[in-house]
Amino acid sequence: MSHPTEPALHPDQEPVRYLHAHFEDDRRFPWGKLWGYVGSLALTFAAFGAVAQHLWPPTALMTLILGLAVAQAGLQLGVFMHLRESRGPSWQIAGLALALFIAVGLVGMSIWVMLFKSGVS
Amino acid sequence: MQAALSYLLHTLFPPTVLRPTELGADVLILATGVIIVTVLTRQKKWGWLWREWLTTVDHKKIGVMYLIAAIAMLFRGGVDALMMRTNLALPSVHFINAEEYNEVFTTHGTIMIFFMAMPLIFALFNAIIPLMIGARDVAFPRLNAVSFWLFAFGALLFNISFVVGGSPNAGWTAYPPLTELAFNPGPGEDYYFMSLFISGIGTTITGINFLVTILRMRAPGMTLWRMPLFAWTALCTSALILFAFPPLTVALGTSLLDRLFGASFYTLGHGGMPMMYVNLFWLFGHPEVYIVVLPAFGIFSEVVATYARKPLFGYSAMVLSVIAIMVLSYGTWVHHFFTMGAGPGVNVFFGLSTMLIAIPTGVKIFNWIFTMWGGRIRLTVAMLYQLAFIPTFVVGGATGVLLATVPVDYQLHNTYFLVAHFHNTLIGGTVFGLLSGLYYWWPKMFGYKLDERQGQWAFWLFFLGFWITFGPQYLLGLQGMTRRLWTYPFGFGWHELNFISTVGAYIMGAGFLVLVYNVLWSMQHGERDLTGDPWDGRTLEWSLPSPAPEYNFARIPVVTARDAWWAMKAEGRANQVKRVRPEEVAALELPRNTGMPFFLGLGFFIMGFGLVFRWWWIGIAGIVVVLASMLWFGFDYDDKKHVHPDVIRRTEAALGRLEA
Amino acid sequence: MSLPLERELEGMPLEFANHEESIKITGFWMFLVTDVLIFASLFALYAVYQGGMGGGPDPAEFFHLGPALFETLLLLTSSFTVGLSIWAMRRGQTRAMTAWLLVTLLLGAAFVVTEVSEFVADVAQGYTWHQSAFLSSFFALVGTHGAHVTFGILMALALLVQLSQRGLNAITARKLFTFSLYWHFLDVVWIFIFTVVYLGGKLT
Amino acid sequence: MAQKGFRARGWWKWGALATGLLAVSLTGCGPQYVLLHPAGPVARDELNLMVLASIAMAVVIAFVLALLGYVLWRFRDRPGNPAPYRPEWTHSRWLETLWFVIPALILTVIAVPMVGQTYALAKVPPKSDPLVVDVTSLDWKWLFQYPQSGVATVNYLVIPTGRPILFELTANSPMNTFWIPALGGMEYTMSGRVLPLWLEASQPGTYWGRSGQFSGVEFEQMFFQVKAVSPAQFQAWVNQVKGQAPAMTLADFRRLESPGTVGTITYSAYPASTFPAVTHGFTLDGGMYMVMSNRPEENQPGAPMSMSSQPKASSAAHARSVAPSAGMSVQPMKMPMPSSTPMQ
Repeated sequence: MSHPTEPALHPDQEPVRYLHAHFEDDRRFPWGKLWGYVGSLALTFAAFGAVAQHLWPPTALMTLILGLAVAQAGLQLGVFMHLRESRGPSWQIAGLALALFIAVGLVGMSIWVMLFKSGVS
Repeated sequence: MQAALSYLLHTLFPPTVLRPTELGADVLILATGVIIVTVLTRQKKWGWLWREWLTTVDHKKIGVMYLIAAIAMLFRGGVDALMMRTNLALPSVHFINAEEYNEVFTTHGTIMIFFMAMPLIFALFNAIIPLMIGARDVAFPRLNAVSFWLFAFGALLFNISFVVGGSPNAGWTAYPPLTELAFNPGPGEDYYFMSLFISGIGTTITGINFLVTILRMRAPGMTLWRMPLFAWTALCTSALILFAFPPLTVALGTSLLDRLFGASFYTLGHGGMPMMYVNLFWLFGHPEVYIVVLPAFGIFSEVVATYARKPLFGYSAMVLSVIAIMVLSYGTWVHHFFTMGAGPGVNVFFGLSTMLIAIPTGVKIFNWIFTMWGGRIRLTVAMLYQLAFIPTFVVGGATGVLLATVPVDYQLHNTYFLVAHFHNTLIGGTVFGLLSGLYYWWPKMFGYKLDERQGQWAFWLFFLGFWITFGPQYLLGLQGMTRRLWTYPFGFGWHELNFISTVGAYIMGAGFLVLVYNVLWSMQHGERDLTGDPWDGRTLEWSLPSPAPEYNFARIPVVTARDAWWAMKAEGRANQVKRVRPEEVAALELPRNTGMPFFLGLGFFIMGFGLVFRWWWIGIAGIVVVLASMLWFGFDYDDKKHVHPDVIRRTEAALGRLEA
Repeated sequence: MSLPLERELEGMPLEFANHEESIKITGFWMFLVTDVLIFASLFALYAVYQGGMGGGPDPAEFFHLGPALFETLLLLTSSFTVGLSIWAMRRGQTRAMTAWLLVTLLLGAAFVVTEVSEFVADVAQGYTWHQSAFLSSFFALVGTHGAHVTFGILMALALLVQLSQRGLNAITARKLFTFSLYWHFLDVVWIFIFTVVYLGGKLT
Repeated sequence: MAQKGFRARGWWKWGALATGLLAVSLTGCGPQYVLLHPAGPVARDELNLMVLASIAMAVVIAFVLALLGYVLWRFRDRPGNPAPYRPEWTHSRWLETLWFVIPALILTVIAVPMVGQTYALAKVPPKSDPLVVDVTSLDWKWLFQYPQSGVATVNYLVIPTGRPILFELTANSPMNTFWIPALGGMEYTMSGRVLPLWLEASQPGTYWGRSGQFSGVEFEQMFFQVKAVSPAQFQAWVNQVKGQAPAMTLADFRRLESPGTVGTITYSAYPASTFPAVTHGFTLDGGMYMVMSNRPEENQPGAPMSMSSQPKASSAAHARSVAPSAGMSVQPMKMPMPSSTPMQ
């Protein structure tokens, strides 16, 4: 079909064999989703319990529950959000990665800037 | 002596009773409106206007509408600038009063950034990007129209503030607490926040649209590393919009909640911090600088390669530096408020990050110069803007490094040095770039060239006017003149340089008039572009007829190299693209025109207007129109029109591109 | 040049098999990217204003963990059910798909009702957003999320109507898929609201 | 043909432009260039850094201009141009590395002292105890309070030479910046915060200060005069004020709070509650701050945050000047004249 000198096709028009691997297999029972659900419940209760029991000092606890939240977000993205599915490169992964990088910088540096450590002593 | 002169000036320019600005604007708007309505009615053009333009989803037409709106806004912002400069020409001039001056500098900044630079960029994106990457349209043609109408109605809402109720008057940055209800009870700031909120949604949609267009709709073979630089900068600009406009939306939204619904985000008595608004605003505001300047970098990269007849030097370095600028631009925003007292740690961090961003910019400058090295430089008007850009922008960048040097910024912050600096980058970078792009792509957009000789006149007036205006302002900064002063007394020694600066501003104004004359004259007498490739171009848009047919490409080209069209011409394959065999033409689906985007924008406009005046029922009516338009959008499955191959064959035959 | 290997497209989910619809999915992801930044900005406001009580209540006395936990469970479950809806859609089981979508919608509605009643109770106690910057940023953050959920419910309703009119095709499949992305995303945002605002509020 | 003729004209214009700019910049030595004539250590340090950065940047600008001019002249599109046409020369790793590294080095030259200076300027020199001046920007006037001696001034400032002055900045109005260009850089004044800034005058003289942050309709009036005098003269001035000027009452302060302009005023004393001592943290009661609320009823007279006279709506009136409240000892506002001549 293609001329020998014809260039590589655009990703969207390339054979989708390698892309197909990204798509979720929907032929069997959705164990993954079920475990994802159970896992997210477990993480939620873990965070809730840790705070209700005042398990650790506040700073350590905050770090712990933030860690649990990040884990749970990863779970949602990985299990439920079909993150890798796409035709062609998964641009959404690059977009989300950059968004998360900037979002973390935005929140963290805003807090830092607004501390007003003016420093004249 | 000075007292006498002061008295004379007062007599010549008495503290005004009439407001020339408002009155002039009223008369002008009314007259323009009457003329437009009369002409349309007498020519029986209302139906044509609706069918061909107001409901269009063709990216090329949307580009033209952006262009018209942007030029109109350039005029408005320019008149604002001249009013300011007139008032500052000599000490104690009361050409306009302080209130008017405050409104004028606010609208000047806001209009130039949001309603002139942004739409002019989108005009070129719309007109060129799909052609350049070998696509038939943008990814979301209807959303493209939505973007335009949100911008247009946002701009309209902003501009009617001059006529109805009062303009915003707290600067284009609108810092609280000056913009809080208690200090600013009039509707001006509501107009500001509301109109930017509305047009900001439109801009965000544009960002998504062009990002996806470039990522997903390139012609076969056009890998990212074969993309023209303008497409790269459009890609990065779109990404910047995606990340930068949300903080602005939140800053504007929270200010609106404060003003309209009594929230306490920035009210001091309730624990609010105005600096948090400033923080969010510049989280948007600094990337915004690159949103408006990166496309200019892209334009220059195309222009210099074309007119030097040489491929862009250091393509990979250029692309990487664009990406570096994109990422770094999120880490520099605090340099807009080093003097807030955030402490040396914060200031040093952001000072260093700002200096860091100068490096990729420097790389670009040298690459442009070395693109010319070993080339053959044709001094067209587009190229003149490029050549004017390099020194102007280098000076702007150098003074930027000065301002990034934290202790120096303590002295220069908010002075005329700063004013000169950012005009150097925004005019020298963005405006020169966009003008260069307009001269370059004008034949592609409209089918005729702009007259070169008149263009040179406009260029020299504009360029010299620019330096006469802003060169002295650096020195005024060193004399301690701070920005946003509506007048100043004798005795500071500021008047000489201010006078020169005002003269320069009028020269720039003359340049604008010549530019407009150039366009109007060329419309009648300009050289028609029958080849589609008047400049011996390098990129795919020049393989198309000027202007391109509605479907752009009868057959999508296959790209084999960077500077795809140049390579095709060099390999003698131009006709493979320029000629199409009848049997190669397939039926096409094109987006169908729709009034939905117009009504969506109208709904937002009604909502905004109602909320500005706290006429809640009008606001709710606007929201109902918005929701109804969105529902219409969701339920409209008949959004395509089918174009028969015969139609395409006929069109191509008429263009002389169909092989017999 | 025709699209190569139509055969390969078989087995690709409906919403991706159609080139144009697959582009819209990319676009929707990019919309979600902007929403990440919207919520990041609101989180930044909240984080900075956490101490800005200005005479209003402080976080520890203001928050009730019970309803927040209940809302979390509702949203987590609805995220699961919308996932099942997509699973059913890809198997072509339209009845199951619709049923799970309906369950999702009802759970979402329950979430909104719980949240609104919480807000009403707060306001009845005099805790309005006028009172302090802390409350302003709280209501803005949680309220923006709630508005997103409400909008999602409206989207799902419109989608149900379209599914009943047109059945499952590339367009409706893409719309359901993007709806599910939206819904999961709101779940992720809520996880952070629950953690930072409600649980974190108890730590201060 | 037209192009050729134009080119000749073009060079003319470039030359004229350069000459004009040079001529203008040669005037940059007069006393009105206040930033170039520092009168204190802070301003001097800042100027030194500015000079260093300017030289570095001038080198860059000159190099780019020369290079651009040369390239433009050598590779112009003219029949018979002997310069080689090399369209295949599209990159050079060596050159690109060079112009990545050299700007980085030049920026390092600026960055290193910048970091040091930024931290150094944040510290008051330990040599002596600084004079504390509490600064409040009001709509549209400056209030200066001297907690160590109890005197207060409006719209002018008297400071001793050779002694660091620690300014404690706050606002009772929208933000302003406090700036005395001859002495050093500016800093925001904002309600709800006290920000420190130190400056020092090394020689006696009359300087001027003003706000750099737009703050409303009378923003232009945010000028003040700074008189730097010898320590002995400063002490004499304080004693004189103590003996002769009236004391500020809370009612006086309320009048100062209300929007409007006044001339210069001197007070021998002021109520302690009109400026929050840094050591006491920040209190929002007592009406010290313009505690702004979006609810009009909370802004009525008598409410803790006095809002009795607000700036009018932007659309409202053309009368832009708000008359000073009655009862305030007002002298007509005199525009301070910049001067770097030492006081006699």
